This record gives sequence, structure tokens and C-alpha cells, in this order.
Amino acid sequence: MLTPLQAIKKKRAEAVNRIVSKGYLSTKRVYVGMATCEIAAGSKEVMDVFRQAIANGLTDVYLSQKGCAGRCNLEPTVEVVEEGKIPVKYGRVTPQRARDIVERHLKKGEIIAEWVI
Amino acid sequence: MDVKETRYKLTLCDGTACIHNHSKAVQQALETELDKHGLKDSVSIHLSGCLGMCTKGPILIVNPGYIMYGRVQVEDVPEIVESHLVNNKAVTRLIITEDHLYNRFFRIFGDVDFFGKQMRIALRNCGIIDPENIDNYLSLRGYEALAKALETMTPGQVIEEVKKSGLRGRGGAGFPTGLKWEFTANQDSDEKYVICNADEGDPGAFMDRSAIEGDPHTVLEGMMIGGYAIGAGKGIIYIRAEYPLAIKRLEKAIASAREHGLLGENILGSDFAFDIEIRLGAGAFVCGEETALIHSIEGHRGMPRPRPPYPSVKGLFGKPTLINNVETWANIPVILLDGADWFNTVGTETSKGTKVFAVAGRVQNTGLVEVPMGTTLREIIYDICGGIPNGKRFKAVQTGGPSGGCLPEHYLDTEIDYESLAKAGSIMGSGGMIVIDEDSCMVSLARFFLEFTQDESCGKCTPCREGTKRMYEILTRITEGQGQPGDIEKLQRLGEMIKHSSLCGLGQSAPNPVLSTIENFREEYEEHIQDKKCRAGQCTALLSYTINDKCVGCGACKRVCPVNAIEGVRKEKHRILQEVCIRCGQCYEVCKFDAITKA
Amino acid sequence: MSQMITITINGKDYRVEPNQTVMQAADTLGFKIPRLCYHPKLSIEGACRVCIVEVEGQRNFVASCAFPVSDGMKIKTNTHALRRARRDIVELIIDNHPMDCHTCERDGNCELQRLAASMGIRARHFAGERKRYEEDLSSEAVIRNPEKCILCGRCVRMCSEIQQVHNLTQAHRGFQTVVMPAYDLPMAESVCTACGQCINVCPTAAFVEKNYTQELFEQLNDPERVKVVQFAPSVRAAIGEAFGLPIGQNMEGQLIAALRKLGFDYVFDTQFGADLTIMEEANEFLERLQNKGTLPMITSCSSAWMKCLEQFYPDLIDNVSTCKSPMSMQGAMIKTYFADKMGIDPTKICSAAAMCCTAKKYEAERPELMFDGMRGVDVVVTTREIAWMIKSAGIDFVNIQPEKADHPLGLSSGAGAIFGATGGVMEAAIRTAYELYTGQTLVDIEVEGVRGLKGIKEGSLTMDGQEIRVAVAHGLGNACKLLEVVRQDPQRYHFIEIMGCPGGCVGGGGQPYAAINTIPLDDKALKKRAQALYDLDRGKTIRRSHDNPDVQKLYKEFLQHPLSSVSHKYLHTHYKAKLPKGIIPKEAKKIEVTQ
Amino acid sequence: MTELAQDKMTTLREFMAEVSNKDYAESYLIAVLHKTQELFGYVPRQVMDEASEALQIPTAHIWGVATFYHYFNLEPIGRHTISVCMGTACYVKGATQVLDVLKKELGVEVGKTTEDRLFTLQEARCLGACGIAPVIMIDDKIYGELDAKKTVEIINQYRKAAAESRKV
Repeated sequence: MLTPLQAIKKKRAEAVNRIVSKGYLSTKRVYVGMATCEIAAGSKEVMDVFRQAIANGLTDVYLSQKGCAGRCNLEPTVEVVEEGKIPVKYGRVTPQRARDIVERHLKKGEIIAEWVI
Repeated sequence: MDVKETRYKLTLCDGTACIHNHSKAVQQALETELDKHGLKDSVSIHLSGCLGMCTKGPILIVNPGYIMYGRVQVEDVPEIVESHLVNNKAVTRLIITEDHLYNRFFRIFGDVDFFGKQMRIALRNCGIIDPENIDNYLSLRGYEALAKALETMTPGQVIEEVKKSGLRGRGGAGFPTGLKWEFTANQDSDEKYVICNADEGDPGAFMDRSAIEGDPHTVLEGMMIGGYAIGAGKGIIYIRAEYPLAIKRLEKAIASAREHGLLGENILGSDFAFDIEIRLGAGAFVCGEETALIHSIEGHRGMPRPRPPYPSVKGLFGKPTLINNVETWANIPVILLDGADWFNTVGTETSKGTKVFAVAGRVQNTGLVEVPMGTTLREIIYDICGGIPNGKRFKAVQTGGPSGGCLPEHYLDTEIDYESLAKAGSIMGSGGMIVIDEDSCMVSLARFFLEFTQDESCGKCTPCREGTKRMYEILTRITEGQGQPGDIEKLQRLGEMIKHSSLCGLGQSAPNPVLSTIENFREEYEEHIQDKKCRAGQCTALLSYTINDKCVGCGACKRVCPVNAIEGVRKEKHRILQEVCIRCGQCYEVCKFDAITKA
Repeated sequence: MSQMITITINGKDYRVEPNQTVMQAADTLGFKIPRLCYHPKLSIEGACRVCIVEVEGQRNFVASCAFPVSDGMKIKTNTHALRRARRDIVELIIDNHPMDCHTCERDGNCELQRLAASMGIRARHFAGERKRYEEDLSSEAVIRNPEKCILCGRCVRMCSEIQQVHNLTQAHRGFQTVVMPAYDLPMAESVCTACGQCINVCPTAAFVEKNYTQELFEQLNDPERVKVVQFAPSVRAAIGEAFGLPIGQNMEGQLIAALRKLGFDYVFDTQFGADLTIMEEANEFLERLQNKGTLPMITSCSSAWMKCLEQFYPDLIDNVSTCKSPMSMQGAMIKTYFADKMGIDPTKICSAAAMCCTAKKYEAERPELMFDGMRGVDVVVTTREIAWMIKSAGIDFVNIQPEKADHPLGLSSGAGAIFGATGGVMEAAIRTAYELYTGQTLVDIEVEGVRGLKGIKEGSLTMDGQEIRVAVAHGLGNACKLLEVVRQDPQRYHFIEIMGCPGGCVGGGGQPYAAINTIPLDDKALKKRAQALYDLDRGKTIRRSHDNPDVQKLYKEFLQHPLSSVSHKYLHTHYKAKLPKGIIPKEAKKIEVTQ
Repeated sequence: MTELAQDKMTTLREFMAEVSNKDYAESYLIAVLHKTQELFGYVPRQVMDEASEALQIPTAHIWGVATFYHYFNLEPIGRHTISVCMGTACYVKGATQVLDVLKKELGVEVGKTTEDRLFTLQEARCLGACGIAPVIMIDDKIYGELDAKKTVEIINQYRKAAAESRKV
């Protein structure tokens, strides 16, 4: 019988494993803000762009949603995190910008400076 | 911002303690050293607010990687630059490995100016985890605080820890949380309840919604710990029906927690049993008041009742009940894991920890900020939120929503805590913060809040039901140019009476926006009443738009007018039909020739 | 005995009981803190804020009706700030009130008026928009006028807590709050039982009875009509209050004299009808008892209770006596027996009734109670209305020479008198039933066990070795509690008396408004009114209904015997379930319901 | 009263039966009203009568509750619900003007439905989209950074769509 602390540590280890198995260790992690405010600003459509890109064969990318970080006037926001690099945070992302992020940043590694927060 | 060039971002703690420990000298040394290595362009230095690790200061954080160095002295600087920034090898002897919950946020956001002076405890996971996936929460020590409480602490010890932390209710009044827990724990009853008040209704405030949408499990964990501490088996989250996504995420979170054995019987193998249910509000602001909230959960009209008895004695279904708001609950796991001794180093003498504000209105960056208590209004408005846009002048900041007051410029350096805001004539409230510039009329603003409170008055007690209505009428006539001498005094008289005689907090605080604007902006009221003038040009009844001789007949105003109130032939002077005009000011905005007079 | 505690009021120390509110403590010490929404029989609302006081250590004023005293508490009841706040609060109420005092039914009897006067409101500072609502005139009995409502909530609490009819609610909120029945139904279509208790507790004229005084005056002036009036037992016990006399004076003789002066040709006493009711009801009970009819038998005198039964207890309709109420029996006898005896065309008779009750107005309209195409009673006025008519006609009620009622429907036994108090019908029925059943004289005819203001009273007696268990409930809320017991344990009682109003008819919805410095429905007042009736009973030589010679004569000349076919035609009826618009009790689902 | 859809009534009855077996069943009244509005778009009287029976709550009480909470519609509403955010941020950025334009354009007051049953106009407390104030929400879609003209354009889009769907 595990004690509560042992039990929760076991759960944590299992959780981490599940996250990793979903491709968390991919080179690039993409987070799309999906709070009410972000959705109101259009983040659902942005999310769809990334989903579609992955469905169309974009690999080595871990896609996830996240809550609101508090940058209301810059929503929708998208973060691209690469291990060992400074996370890149894009603001006011439209579906068109999202497609560009896929093409230029995710595929070619170019940071699109003018949209960065 | 030039991202490509920047390889490293350094964040230096600029809190009082770190400055005391010579962080400024470290900053200077860093600049010199960077210069020496020609790194000035590829490494940037940022200053942050207190990072809450004062005993280890000065603190320097290097991004990417979020390497945190502690007790950095001037002598250490060359080594850090040489080893870490040039050779990409961290200086292990200085690294702080202490795993604080609150600072994870900055691994992602530590480099953004907007977050520099912030400190994220309640919102520590918001914006960095997937709120719909419990694994995300578990991976960040989620539910460890609960496990710790169940395994190593008695309920009494949990309460002691919360008391020691100095945490106060984040819902408005700032009652010491630990005391509230203790009162409820001391009640002898086989049935007790824990309630999370998520009936956030202040216009302009959305802290609770964001917190739940971004990190629902934190709230659940806080409630479970509360349930364990006071001996309750059931928790209820009362949330506005207007927050469908937050509700969905809570439902999902509760379901996942059940699946993981974190809710239900024998939680984590202990003999603690607890479950959580969601109840929806239905569009009544007054239900944020705790006795009204209880009535609403019970299926009644959400009307408050006199206290005592307090809910801790006689609450939901007549049983002892512990009610805290979302932000308060979200602090609990951090207090248990990082310790009360750490928590109470953050903040001011009387107010510990951080406070989340929803900053709206006339600021560059609107949004949610979480800052340590003691941060000044100026830091929030100018340093974090980027000041007033369009070169306009700051006029006032309204805190506490419809229950709060308006503070003019000379209060900008007020260090925010419960007492200082009250002393200044406003309140902390649940965290709404509205910045007002010179284009806003203070009488109209007061009227707006009164319209809100009188619309949301439950109608039970006379002062609030009848009194706010009369105040609203007086304010309306002032903004419509029908103000009479003596109106200000009537507002004050009614305001004081309502404040002291109303049944519940809604009524007791309803006059605050009026009383504080009279106190600080009395001359604007007088101008409206005596001179029939609104200096902000916002009271439409006191102004009209006319076209002057500068008009060249370009037709821009005519095109933009939403109600076709402008007529005129091209290249000839146009005319505004006053009876049609809704005084929206669009023509005024669009005219390039200064041909529209607003008076 | 709990430990006494010390509190300070306005600088002076007092020893008081713990576990009470500031208001209660202050009351015992001779401080009368102004109040409005508070009523001792209802739950604490704390809404009007008139009773605010200062308590040291409290940030704001507190409502003394709700705030508990504690040892060492320092209270101020009369500071400048408090006086000013109270004044402003009452003024705010007035600002949203029609202020048509001179033409208002409650003029001179209005709690708001008294309060405003005591606050010294001499000017209005905050006047603004006033709420506007239509008066609801739909009901035969109770008029609702939301414009005059000050939202103290007493009527809502009365209707739900004491009466448990739950007809009224506060709807909407804030400045738009209105007291109304569900779905804003007209009172006539609502579940209102017409008991009129909302009128009794209303501080203003937001609820009043439907006034028939003008109609009655017109009838009285009609030379073609034979004007006949009957008056209920409780009217005589309370009408004096409307003329400033102390509570509990029996004004029977003065009332009869005044009614004659008003122009009535014949003045009859409903106590005669009560005696007649007992003759029928006691026999009905014995018949059920002997022939295994539906028991427990429940009385049917109270018209509010009858509506309550039809709506909420349709499953118990067979348990209810088929007897009409004393008023309706008397009305039937006026238009048949009396008319025939006097050779008057019954359609020429104006049959009026002065009742302590508002629901009797509703009852008089009921088609179930008609006979030969006629109504037994044409006009019902309340105690309040008849008092006003007497004043209006310039009759010196207080000093008038008492007179006696007319024959053949005016003589009554003591049993008929006590009908007006809770338990009275039961007591009167026992006096007759016992003697009819056993053939022996009941020695101890004053049945103490069913007297008094306890909500539900139980008792038993032995008749020829058989134990008869009885129960009495007054106020519909108590009735509901008792009937739940009956539903669960139908064998428990043989005979039940239910009266719709607290205290029985003496606390009826048509009784005089509470005089200054008294509380509506105060227990002491109800007891005094009841005592007047018990004294009346004790003062009579005939104290059993079956000993009333005029009743005996009526049977001999017209009705033949109790429960005869003639009796059935004129004195009995059947009630039917009504489509309920409140709670439909789960038990009632099986019952056939008619629209 | 118009006949209520049977399948929806069945769903609702099942829901009421479920909550009526819980502890403190009467406390689920507001949940029942929410469910009703979710199914029917408003709270019909017939449902309140049934809820009274199912939860054993007097109808007057249900009426009091239904009228207290502004979330509940007591009348059928239009095809599209326009909620004008009157939160502070929107107010500061001109929500009143947006509302005035809508009132004028639709010819209805707040809380009312247009004659063609196309729109119901409502005021809303903060919709949580302060960053793009002033905003309105039509059904569940948010439109931000509005001015008078843009507002009218949006309304016309819906009118056009409705006109086209009628043609088809």
C-alpha cells in the first residue's frame, strides 16, 4: 500500500510518461491559447490551422492548448518552445499568420520577428 | 524587438531585498562584463519585481533554460558571463535548485517585459499548461500539496500553516483565511461544506475565469485541502453560467480527478473522502455575497440575509460552510508546498502574497497581472501595462469594481494592499482595475457603476433598493445637464446612509464610486451642475457636434455616420441634423480638416 | 436557567437574558426601537433597516431585529446619525409610495404613516420615479395593490410560513421587485385561499379586502328589498377595537342595534347558523362512526380551508363534512324557511352577512352552495367594512343602547358563540354528539383541551366505552402539518376541526386593523377576543346547540330532522378537486381533477 | 401555449426525476431551469408547473426564482440573440453607442425581440473579451472593436443570411 505522497509521485511519473509518449520531446512544442478571451479573439481557427498542418504531415511538433497568460490585447497568442532556446511568443495570430508560422518557423526555423510579443 | 540577435536574456531581481544586497552593483558589473565580451547586442538584461527568494538574493535568471543563480555578488559576474554566456556552461555552484511552484511560469515568460514585475502564485500554471489534461497538472507537482497534507499533517496543522501564511480572502473584504477555516473547523457537525465562490461579476474583472480556464485543478486541490482541514466531505463550486468554457474545464477536471482517485472515497489511499459538484449561477451579481450565494445554491432567490449567524456556523443547508473565492483557493497548494514561511515573505506587513488584477480601460496593455502585494499602482499601470495610449493623460484608476473607488494621480505611488487602498478611499475588491484617462467623465463613470449596482440590487433592503435608485437618478440628471445645486450634498447624504445601513456588502459598498469621485473630482460635478459642462466631452447631452466653415465637403463624415445624420453636397459645406445625430463622435474622429466642432 | 448578561444601551448598563436579539432585549427594557418588516410570528427578514442600531465594534449599523446580544455589548439606539439614517430610509419608502393617504383605506391605520410621523419627516429630498402597477381587482375577496407595497415581505412570509399556501412571492428584483402570485396570475386564478392574512399583516394598503360597502348601502336604500343581515360570532368580539374600545369587548347588543339603524329589517345571528351546523355535523359524524363512513371527519366551516382542501388535499375531500358553513346554512334558511314563514318573495330579499372573514366573500359566490337558483348570501362585508359603514352612517356605536336579534334565526346557544375561537366547533360538536350518542348529559361541557393557541391540539373522549380521538388545527400551516399526519396514519383520529386563520375566526382576515401600539395577530389580542366568546357562552343558560328552541322549531317546521333530504338540499354540498396551480401533492395524482 | 417538443420534454423529465432523488432535491431548481432554457431557449410556464410537481416546490417560489435571475428568459426569443457587453472596458470604449445604434436599427428596447423574430437584444455583463472592446456577442460568436457602422454591417449580414435562407 502506497502512502499518499508515494501515490502522487507515482501518478506524476506516469503522467510525465504519458506526456512524453504524446511527442512532448519533439523538437518544437506549439501552444495555442484557448481561454474564452482567446477563443473570442479567434484562437479556435488558429488551432485548426496547426491541427490541419499536422494532419497534412507536419512532424516533430507537439501541439497543445493552454490557458490565458493575461495578455488580453495581444490575443490570440501562440508559443513555440524549443529546448535550449528562448521560447517564442506570437501575438494577434490570425489563421493566415498561423499558416506562416507553420511554413516559416516550424518548417524552416525562422522566427517571424514582427509578430513576436 | 530583435529576437534573432538575442541569444540570452538575463533577468535580475529588482526587489527591495535584492537591491539591499547590492543587485545594482551586480547589474553594473554585468553591463561592464558584457561589453568586454562584445555580448551587448546578443544578451539583454531585464529587471523583475521581487521574485520571492529574498534570502537568496540578489537573484539572476538566465534564459533560455531558466537557470536561476542566487547570492550573486559582483565577483561572480565575470565567471557567469565567461562560463554561461560565452561557453554555454552553467555555473553550478551558484544555481538555486529549490523547486518553488510559483516560478515555473517564468521559464516560459520570464523574458517578457509585461511579466517582469509580476509574480505568479495563483496563476502559476495559467498559460503554460494544457488545462484539459490532468497529466500536465500532475507533472508540475499537482496534488502533491494534498498528498502532503493527508500524509504528514493533521487538519489542525493545515489550518495553522494557512494562518501562518497570512493569506487573506481574495474575494474582496480580505478576511484572514486561516481564521475562517478555524471557525468552520471548530463547529461540531457531521455535515460540512466547502464552497468555491466563482461568481465573478464585477464588470471588467475576469481573474477567476482565467484562473479556472487556465488551471482548474489548482482550485480543486485547494478545496480538497480545505475540506480535509475543516472536516467537510463535499465541495461545491458556484460559477456563473456565463462562463461556459470554464464550466466545461471544471467538469472535465473533476471527472479526471475522480478517475485518478483524487476525488471520491479513500483519496490517495487515505481515509479522506471528498467530492465536488458544480452549481451554476444565473445572472445575479449579488450572489457573490456569501449568504446570497448560499441561498442560490439552495435553489432560492439570491438574497442575502443578516449575519450573524455566519456561514461558518450556519451555512449551506444550515450546516457549517467554508466559502473562499477562486484566487484564494488557488493559493493553498503553494502555501502547503512552498511553506507558509516562504509565502509570508512576499507582500507587505498586513497583506501577504500576491494579488491578481484585471487591468482594463485606457492602458496600452490590458490584461491580467499578478503582482506581489506592495507593488505600486504606478508600477502596474506604467511598468507592466505600458501606460496610457495615444499620449493621453492619466486621470484616475478605479479599483474594486462597483464596490470600489476612483483614485486620482497622487495615489499612483500607493503600495497596494488591503489597508492602503482602503485608506486611499477605495478597496482591493476582487481585483478589477480600470484605468481612466482625460477622455472619461467621472460623473458618467460614477453613474455607470450606480446603474450597475442598482440594476443588480436584489431589492430586499430599503437603502440599497430605493437609495441606489435615487442616487442613480440624481447622477443621471447631472449628466444630462439637469443637475441642481444641492445635488452633490444629496448624493453624499444618501451615500453615507446606504453605506452604513444596507443589509449586505453590495449595498454597503455601492455608493463608493460616487463618494470617491466626489471626494477626488468634485470640480467635475460642479462643472456639470453649474456650468452645464462636461470637460471630458463624454456627457452627450452636454455637447453637440456642428460643422464649421473649415469643411471642404469631402464627405468623409457623411460616409462614417452610422445614422445618416449628415447631409450635404460634395465639395460644399455639410450639415449635421441634430435631431438624428446620436453624438457618437465618429465624424469628429474622421474629419481631417478640423471642421467639426464638439461643444 | 441561562446566565444573565450585561449590555449597555445608550450608556446605561442592563442585565438581560442571553440568546435573544437586541430588539427583544430592548423591548423588555422599555426601548421601542422603530421597526417595519419585523413581525414576531414570522421569520426574521432584516430587510427594511428601520430598526438599525449602533453596536460598538461593528463597522456599520446593524438590524436590531436580527442581531444577537452578547455580554458586554454596547448599543446605541438613538444617536444623531441613526435618527438621520432611519429618517432617510423611511423617506425613501415614502418616495416610492403613492402618498394618497387621504383617500386610502388604511388612512389612520397605516403603519407607514405612523412611522413617518414618528420620524419627523417634514420634507422630501429625494423624490424621483415611482413604481406604477395596476391594481389586481380580480378576486372577490382580496385586492392586491403593488403600488402601495413597501416590500417588507410580511405577506409573503405569512402566506408561506404561517399559512403554507405559498401563493405569494417576491418576483423580479431590485427596484422592480413586486409581490405577486406565480406567473403574475390574477388573484382570482391563483392558489390564494382568500384567508386575508396578508391583509392582516400588511403595514399599508397593498392588500385590502374587496369592498362591498357601497353595494350594501345601495341595497339598504332600495325600498323594494327586504334587508336581512346576519353577523358572525367573532365580529362582536372584535368590532369594538375599530371604535377605539379595548380588545375583547363583546359588542353583540350594540352591533345589533347599529345594524338596525343602518336600515336592516331583520338582524339575525350567525350563531344560530352555527347551532344548526352542529346539529347536522354532529349527526353526520355519528352516522359515519356507526356506519363505517370515511373517517376522520374534518370540519368544513372555514371557507379558506375549503379552497385549500380542493387545491392541495383533493385526496381528503371525502373526509370533509358535507355541511355548509354556518353563514351559508343561515343564508339558505333566510331565503327558504324565513321567507316562507314571513310570506316574502325570496328574490326580493337582500341577504347580507357581516363576517370576520374575507374568504366568506369568495364562499358566497360559490355555485356549489346555491339552491333553487339562489345564493344564500348576497353581500358579505367584513368587520372592518361594517364598522366603517356604521361610522359613515353617523351611528354612535359606543353609546348605543344594546338590542337583541330577531326571531326565528337569532337565538343561539353558547355552543354557537364559541365557533369563533379555534377548537370551538369541536367543543360544540362534542357537547351535542356525546349526548346524542350516549343519551347522557355531558357534565363537563367546557373542553379545555381544545381551547387555546397551540397550533395543533389533540384530545380524546370516551362515548359509551368507545374512544373518540380528536384534533384541532388553526391556521392553514398547522392544518397542513396535521393533514400530513392524517395521510400517513388515517386511523389516528376520528374527528378533526380545521380553521383557516390563526386563532380561528377571531383572527380572521376581515377583523379590525391593529390599533396603534399593538401588533397584528398578537396572541394576547387573539386570546382576549376568544375569551369574550367563552364568556358569552358561560353567560348563557342554553349552552348546547340541540337545546336551542329555535333550532328545534326549525326542524319541526321545515327540516324534519338532521340529515333529512330537506337538510341535504339546503344545508349540505359536495366539494370537488380543483386544478392545482401550486404544488400538486404526489398523493393527489390519482384523484380525478376537474378544470 | 404552443405545444412543447415531446422529445425535449422527455429529456427534461428524466433530468427532473434524476435530481429529485438527490439529497436536498429542491436545491436543484436552478439547475432544472438551466436545463429547460438549454432545451427550449426559454422557460415555459408548463415546465415550471411540472417542476413544481417533480421537486415539490410551490409554483410561486419557482416564479420568484425564475424572475430573479436575469439569465432566464420567460418568453420565446428570436433566432439570434445579440448580447451587448456592458462591462467596464466596453463601456469605456463606447458600448453605449453600440447599444444605441442597435436599439435604433432593430427598433426594440433591451430584452425585447424584433417583430420578425430574428433578433433578441440583450445587455450582458462582461463577456471577458475586454482586449477587443467594445464587443457584442451574437449567439456564441463574438464581434469586437466595434463602432456604429461596423455594428450595422454585422446586423445586415445576419439579415441577408436570413433572407437568403428564406428564399431557399
